[in-house]
Amino acid sequence: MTRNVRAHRNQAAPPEGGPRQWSGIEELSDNPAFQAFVDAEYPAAQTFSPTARREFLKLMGASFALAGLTGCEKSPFVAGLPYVDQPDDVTIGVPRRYATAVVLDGYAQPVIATTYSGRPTKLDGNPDHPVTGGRSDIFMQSAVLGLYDPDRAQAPTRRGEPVSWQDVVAATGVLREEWGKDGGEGLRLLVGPITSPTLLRQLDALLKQFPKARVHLHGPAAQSPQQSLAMAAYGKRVDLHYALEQCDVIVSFDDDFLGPGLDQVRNARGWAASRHRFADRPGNRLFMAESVPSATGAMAGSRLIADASRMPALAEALANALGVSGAVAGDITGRERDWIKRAADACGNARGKSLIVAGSVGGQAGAIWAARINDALGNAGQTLRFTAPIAGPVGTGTLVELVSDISAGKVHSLVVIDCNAAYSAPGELKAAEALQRVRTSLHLGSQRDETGALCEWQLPMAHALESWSDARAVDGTATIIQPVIAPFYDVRTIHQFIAMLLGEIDPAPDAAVRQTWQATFGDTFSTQWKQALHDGFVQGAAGFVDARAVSEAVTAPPADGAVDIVFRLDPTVWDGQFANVGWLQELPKPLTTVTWSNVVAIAPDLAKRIPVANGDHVEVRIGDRSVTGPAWIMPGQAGNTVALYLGYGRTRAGRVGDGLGYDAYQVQPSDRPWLAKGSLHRVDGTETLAVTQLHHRMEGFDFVREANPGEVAKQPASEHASFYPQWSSSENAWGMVIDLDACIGCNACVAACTAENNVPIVGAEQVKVGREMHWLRIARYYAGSIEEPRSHFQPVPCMHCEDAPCEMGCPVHATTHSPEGLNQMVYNRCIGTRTCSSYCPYKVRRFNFFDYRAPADSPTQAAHNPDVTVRSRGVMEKCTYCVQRIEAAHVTADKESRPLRDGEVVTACQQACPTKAIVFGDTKDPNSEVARLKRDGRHYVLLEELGTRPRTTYLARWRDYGSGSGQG
Amino acid sequence: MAERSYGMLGEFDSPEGLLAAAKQARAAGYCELDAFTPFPIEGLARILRIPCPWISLVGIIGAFSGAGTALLMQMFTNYDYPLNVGGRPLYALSAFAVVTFELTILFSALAMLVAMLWQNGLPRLNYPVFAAPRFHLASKDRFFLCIKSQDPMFDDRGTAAFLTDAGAASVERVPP
Amino acid sequence: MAQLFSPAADTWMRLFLVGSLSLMAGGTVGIIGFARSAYMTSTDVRPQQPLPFSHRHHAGELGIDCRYCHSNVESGPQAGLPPTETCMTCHSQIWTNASMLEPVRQSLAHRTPIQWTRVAKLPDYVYFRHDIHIAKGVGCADCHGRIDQMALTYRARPLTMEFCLDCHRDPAPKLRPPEHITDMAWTPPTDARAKGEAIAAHEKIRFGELTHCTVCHR
Amino acid sequence: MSDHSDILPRRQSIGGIADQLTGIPLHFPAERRWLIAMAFASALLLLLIISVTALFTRGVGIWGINIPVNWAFAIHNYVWWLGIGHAGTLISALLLLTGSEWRNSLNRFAETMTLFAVICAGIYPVLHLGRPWYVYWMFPYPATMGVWPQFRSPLEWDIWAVLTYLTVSLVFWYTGLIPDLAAARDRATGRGWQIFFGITSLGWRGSAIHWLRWSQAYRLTAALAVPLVVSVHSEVSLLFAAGQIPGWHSTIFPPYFVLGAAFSGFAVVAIIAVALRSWFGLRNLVTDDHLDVLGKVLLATGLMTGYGYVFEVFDALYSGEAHEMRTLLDRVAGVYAWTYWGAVLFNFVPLQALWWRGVRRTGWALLLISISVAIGMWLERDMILVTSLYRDFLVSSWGKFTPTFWDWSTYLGTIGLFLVPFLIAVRLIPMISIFESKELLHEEKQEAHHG
Repeated sequence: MTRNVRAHRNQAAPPEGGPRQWSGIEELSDNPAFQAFVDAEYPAAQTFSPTARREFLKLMGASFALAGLTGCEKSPFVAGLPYVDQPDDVTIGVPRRYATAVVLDGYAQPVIATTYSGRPTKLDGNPDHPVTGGRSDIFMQSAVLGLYDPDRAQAPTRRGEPVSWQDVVAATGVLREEWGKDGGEGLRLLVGPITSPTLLRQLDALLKQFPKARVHLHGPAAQSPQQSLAMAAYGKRVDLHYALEQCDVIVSFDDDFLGPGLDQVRNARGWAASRHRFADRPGNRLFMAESVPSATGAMAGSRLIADASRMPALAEALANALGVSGAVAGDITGRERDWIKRAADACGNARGKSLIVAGSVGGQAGAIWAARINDALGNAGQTLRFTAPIAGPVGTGTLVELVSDISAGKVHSLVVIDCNAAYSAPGELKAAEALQRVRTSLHLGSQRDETGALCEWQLPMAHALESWSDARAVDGTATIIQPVIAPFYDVRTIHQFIAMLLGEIDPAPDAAVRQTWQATFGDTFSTQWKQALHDGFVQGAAGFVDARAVSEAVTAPPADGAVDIVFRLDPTVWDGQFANVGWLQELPKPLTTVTWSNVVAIAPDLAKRIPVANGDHVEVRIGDRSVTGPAWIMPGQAGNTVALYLGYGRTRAGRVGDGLGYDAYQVQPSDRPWLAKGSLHRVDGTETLAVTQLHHRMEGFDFVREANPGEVAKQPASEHASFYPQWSSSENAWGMVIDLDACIGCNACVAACTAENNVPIVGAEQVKVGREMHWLRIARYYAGSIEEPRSHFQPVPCMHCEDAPCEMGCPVHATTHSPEGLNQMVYNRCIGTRTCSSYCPYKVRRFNFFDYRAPADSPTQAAHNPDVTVRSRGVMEKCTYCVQRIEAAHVTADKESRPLRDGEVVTACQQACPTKAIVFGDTKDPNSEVARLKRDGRHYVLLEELGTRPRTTYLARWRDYGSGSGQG
Repeated sequence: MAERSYGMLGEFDSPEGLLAAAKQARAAGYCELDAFTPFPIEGLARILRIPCPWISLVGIIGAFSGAGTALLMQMFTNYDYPLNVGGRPLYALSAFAVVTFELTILFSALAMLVAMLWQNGLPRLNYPVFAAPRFHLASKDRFFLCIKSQDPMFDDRGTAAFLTDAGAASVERVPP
Repeated sequence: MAQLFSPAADTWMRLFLVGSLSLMAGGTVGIIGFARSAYMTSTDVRPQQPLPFSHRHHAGELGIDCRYCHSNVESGPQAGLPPTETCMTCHSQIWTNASMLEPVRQSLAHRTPIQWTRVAKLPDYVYFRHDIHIAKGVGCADCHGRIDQMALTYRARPLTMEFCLDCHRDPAPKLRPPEHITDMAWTPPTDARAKGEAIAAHEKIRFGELTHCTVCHR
Repeated sequence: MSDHSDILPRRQSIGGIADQLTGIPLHFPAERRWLIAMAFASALLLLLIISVTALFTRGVGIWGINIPVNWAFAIHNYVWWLGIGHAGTLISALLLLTGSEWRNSLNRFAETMTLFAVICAGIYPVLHLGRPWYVYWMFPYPATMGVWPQFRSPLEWDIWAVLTYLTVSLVFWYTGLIPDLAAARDRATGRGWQIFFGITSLGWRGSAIHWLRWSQAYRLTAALAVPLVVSVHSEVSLLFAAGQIPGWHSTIFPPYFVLGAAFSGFAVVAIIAVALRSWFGLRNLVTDDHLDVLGKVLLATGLMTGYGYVFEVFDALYSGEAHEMRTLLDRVAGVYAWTYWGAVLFNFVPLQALWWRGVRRTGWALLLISISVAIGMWLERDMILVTSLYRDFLVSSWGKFTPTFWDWSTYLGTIGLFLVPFLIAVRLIPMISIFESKELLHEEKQEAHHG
């Protein structure tokens, strides 16, 4: 992996570095010769408006080929554009990688960015980083598409009219004088959670200049228990850090710690590490009490279904069972008692090696009981650690206060920084109306979103990949964010903007960041700075602090008749900020496989009572506010609990994200944002949801197998009997093993595959007719009753069968078998008979029923991986085991005349998987990881009876201790 | 000899009449005979001593060449660019059987059609007998016996008389 | 009834039958041939270039090594068109004001690339890598022909899949020792196959695996 | 010997038949009805042209197909048409060899029907391609790519089978047509007709030696055509049976498909027979006896197809293979059970009426039953295809299929593609074999004469 140490100088317009050639292209874009070339290469370009055209030209790297599929026509002559001066360290066509970070809710997601001729095309976790260890989640994988979002704000506007940054500077100058008069009285800043040292420093400076100004914090994720509940449980502001890798037993009260979010990768890695310590039994036990099914619940060996409002009572009951003083076992049902007994026993035997976690719906009571149990078990400091809050700023006001101040007329200037309050504020606050009442408002954001549209000034913000900035990861490790591409719109970074507010005229992009770290690094700055840019992070996480749980005994509020309404952030578009990212919209939600919309999740028997079916519209009423959305019957959901998913119903997200789903923020109460009481009833209207999997029961088949702890034996290598003579295989025989016990269904692999292999987005309508294009689907099965099912995730890529039925069916040799055992798909030979797909027993092949390619003028073209052909209409496609990576590795090895090493070829899905559930490698090498797993006791072959001899095989799931061979 | 006619055409109104006449002609020693009928008449060939045709032979040859072509083609294509298709054998005779069978039939059928037309000297749009005024009835319900002029015993008057005696409803001379 | 057709009609009919049959046969052969014609493979044209660059002069007469300008060829997939700077290394000294070189000076002055027309361009779905071919003993001339004799550059080989397969099926006779990679005049020795197999063995070229699809198509 | 023991009424002259049959093209009797039919057919053909244009410009996505059901109407209409195309050759060839005299009045239009049905079938493999403009890659020609077709693929077999079947049917049809064209030529008065028939009849003059060679060629071609017919639909069935998909992967498929093909084919023959004889007043040639025999054959093939149904069930149960049984259950009780029961209903229920002689000999009754059979077989093809694909092995890949407007328009369009040339053929060539009818009549007369 080549890290560019000199990259930090790129944007200061030095002669060399990846991004340099970008500006080369920018200069090009007005050159008639180049335009002629572009018109020849991309005829669509002629139809653009001048501005669109200019952006487009900037986007199209000289070496960027729009890979279409043509037959054998007369081979054409096309233009070739050399550099004017080629950077010494640039090799044309060879990707370059930079260590940097993207930002989610203010926290750094440390990444390695892969760029081709200056175009970032793929982000993966930074392997050296303590948090990700090279693994990633769907948000990290998809961040690159945000860069090429065609609906990004591209130039400053004032009341919708385009203006220049000079105008902005002028205007801020005037404002500063005004603020200066009364020390910033009436000046307010609205920000999301911030970990960036530079930004915090700048804000402090700003507050020093204008002492009466005030900062308000808003962000749906910022209200998560890690901030607010910890206060209640420990009496001081601390962040909780789970050391899952050390846990033998985990008990969760509706805390979906394996689910999507900031901590997912870290928690998943930790959990998997302890879970798979032994070959013959699971390394830890997971008890989950939950109201709404979640990834964590699916992984739990013992899962208790209880309404959200029951959580505090249950936590208290467990505390009681473990002898925590003051805890009384309230009235709990038999099933609950049984679950608590087993959990208590397990915890009792794992003092200091267990962990009790409580989710947001449990409220303060839940959090406090969990904290006290952990103290009682001596887990605090062992499996549960504390740090001072990673995210700032300190001493801020809330959105509620801001709105009331505005209503009270105390605010005349409002600066909104990367925060979409107009959309994501609880509906009852009427934040949008409040915003409009402010005299002067400035909005800095990457999109002209709901908030930006309401503000007087909308100022386009640079994407993390084009910014100089810094941020901290969830463990407090700081990353210096370096640009991997020069901005191709007229944008500024946050720090440049704050610097303007601080009075600078034209601040350099990296000045503020350098200033911060100069102070930190002191005189060893230059070396440390280079080191930090090279590594992608600054050594040193936040130090641990001690914390004792408050000793009060809180009793849960008595349950009443009303329905529990649980608010969840959407698993793929999160709080709504990703609504315009096609990749994430088309990712199936882990447990429902719904795409392009959110749903109102209700329990099966509640659905029977109303009655409703999937897609029927239901109205959820909380207080005097109500919202209507499509119902989804969620097997295993608590009978009296309804789940609403935030992040949809956006109106100014862009061409992709507008008008999808319903807006749950409308009914979210500002005082209890995660659990409310309300009612639900059927209203007119039904819609067809775009789901990728229609049936979820295993119908008595054993697609997903389960093994009992301690009951597995090493498997002898079985020899396959066949009438056919065996084909000779070359020195590598690629294969894949997927551990179903490790798969948490997080979709990171699917997102990574989409990014790596130019998998097209087809849209809701096509998904509805069953034409989604994902090469890798995560099959989701239920076993057992619909009220209390056990749910499984099973990633299904191409099996690369040795005796592949699909190959036999192709009349033109478009799909054949390689000596290395790959089931090859040759797009440019395919004529689209679809016989291969008809014959495929696993139905892993995908077909371009229409031309699904992005329009030639779309910036998303630039996100394409040039090493993978972009498929045209009428051809079949499927998982290739990332053959482009295999071949690249071969070339490298062959040039050094040496065999490939184990782990030298890593597929995109494998690379992304946070739990190492996917292992790829050479099955011929007996010492390779994949070969070892194929000998594992839990190893099995999907649909083995068909004799297709797949190269992709599975490891069975562990059953919980003592659960016998119950469900399966 | 330009005046020499093609032959003498005798018209009969039933197949039986034609057959009888043909027998007599043979008995009388005529050997250059031909008959024109609306549908095939059983026994006529024997009387006219028509040699057995070799269409069937051509058919068999066609069949074998078809099978050979198909097999060779499929073998060659797999030899020329050997590719592992689903682990199946490179020369999968069982799979090649279908195309082989089809081509066997195809070649054989075409060969026989061509052979039939070739032997019959068809297409032949202009032929002397068409000049005979009543010949169009040969495709309706009349049966014609023709004694060709290259027959050594042929002479216009004598042959005409003979046909009339043989019971021909009408006798006409076919111009060359 | 009278004759419907004149005797000539038969002649015409036969002519027609024979004619149409031979037309079909000829047409098929013709098309197959045409697909390989210089026209279809564009091996017959010297495309218009912004300036009349002569490989014959530079590579032939001056004997500049290919890799001096196409510096990418050993390290990356593409050989790379030389950046303007490379031209100017010499032409800032010699022919400094030759009108022929105006485009080069313009390019440097305005920092806009010289827009060449690519002579050897493969389709987008073909992933050809120069570096590995160079590393394994495939000479420039094998695909590009006698560049050193081209006043104006043209496509010397058809660059069809057939052409690639021809070598991928049996590389041995075509391989050459590393020192001769850019040698235009190199001719295979009499025992080319033996020598080539020696090279292949040394370079660990996997015979028989070079013709499977994903070697070139992904 | 009484009249109706003969298939053809003896009270008609050999010459009469010639005039009557050649009269149909020469002095067309049913101008108005023909124009109406032609207008209707052309409308359908236009629909096809529109559908295909949409298809080629936008892609197969305009159909309802998806993953897993990526074959639907295109393929099952292909099978259906090809099946219909089987009756012609069967009637002509098989019955010629077995010397069944009743074929003579039916074989000509049966064969003509075959030709156009096969053409309708033949276009589908092209239409259903994702990139139809590369269809020529399925033929073995020395490409600059150096790649050849893949001869283990049933789809590749299709191309050869269909083209062979089309060519051989054409040869057989034309060989039999030559003498009749000659007859028409000799009856023709208009110069245009004379030239047309003159050239197409290749100057046939009914010479004894020609007749001899002709009959040999004709009978041998027939002998070839019979196994060909059987092979073609067996091969088509392999398109499914070669896959491992439950409900397809069965050895019963080849005979099952061939019988089904004959069944649907005979039904369509019956439809045309009844229609033509009432249009052109051919009751003297297409007699009630003919319908009677047709009815019997229809009944027989129908029952054999029914056996296929029964065996399919047995096959699944006997296999004991869980997926097979689930698919079987799904066919009779699943979402698309209506296609299964629809097929059973239309195919076999009205069919039973054919046990009664009276029904068999009534034109309109036979017509209705035949139409029902045609529909039933269409449903069967749909059932076999969709119910197997939409739920195969992995539950997670189960899908559904809903045909779109374009699915239907393409299908109806091909009916136009069938009717238009057929109607034209009716105007151009004798729709009943003239010389064979004469031959038959002559034999009958002789029998009567001798005793």
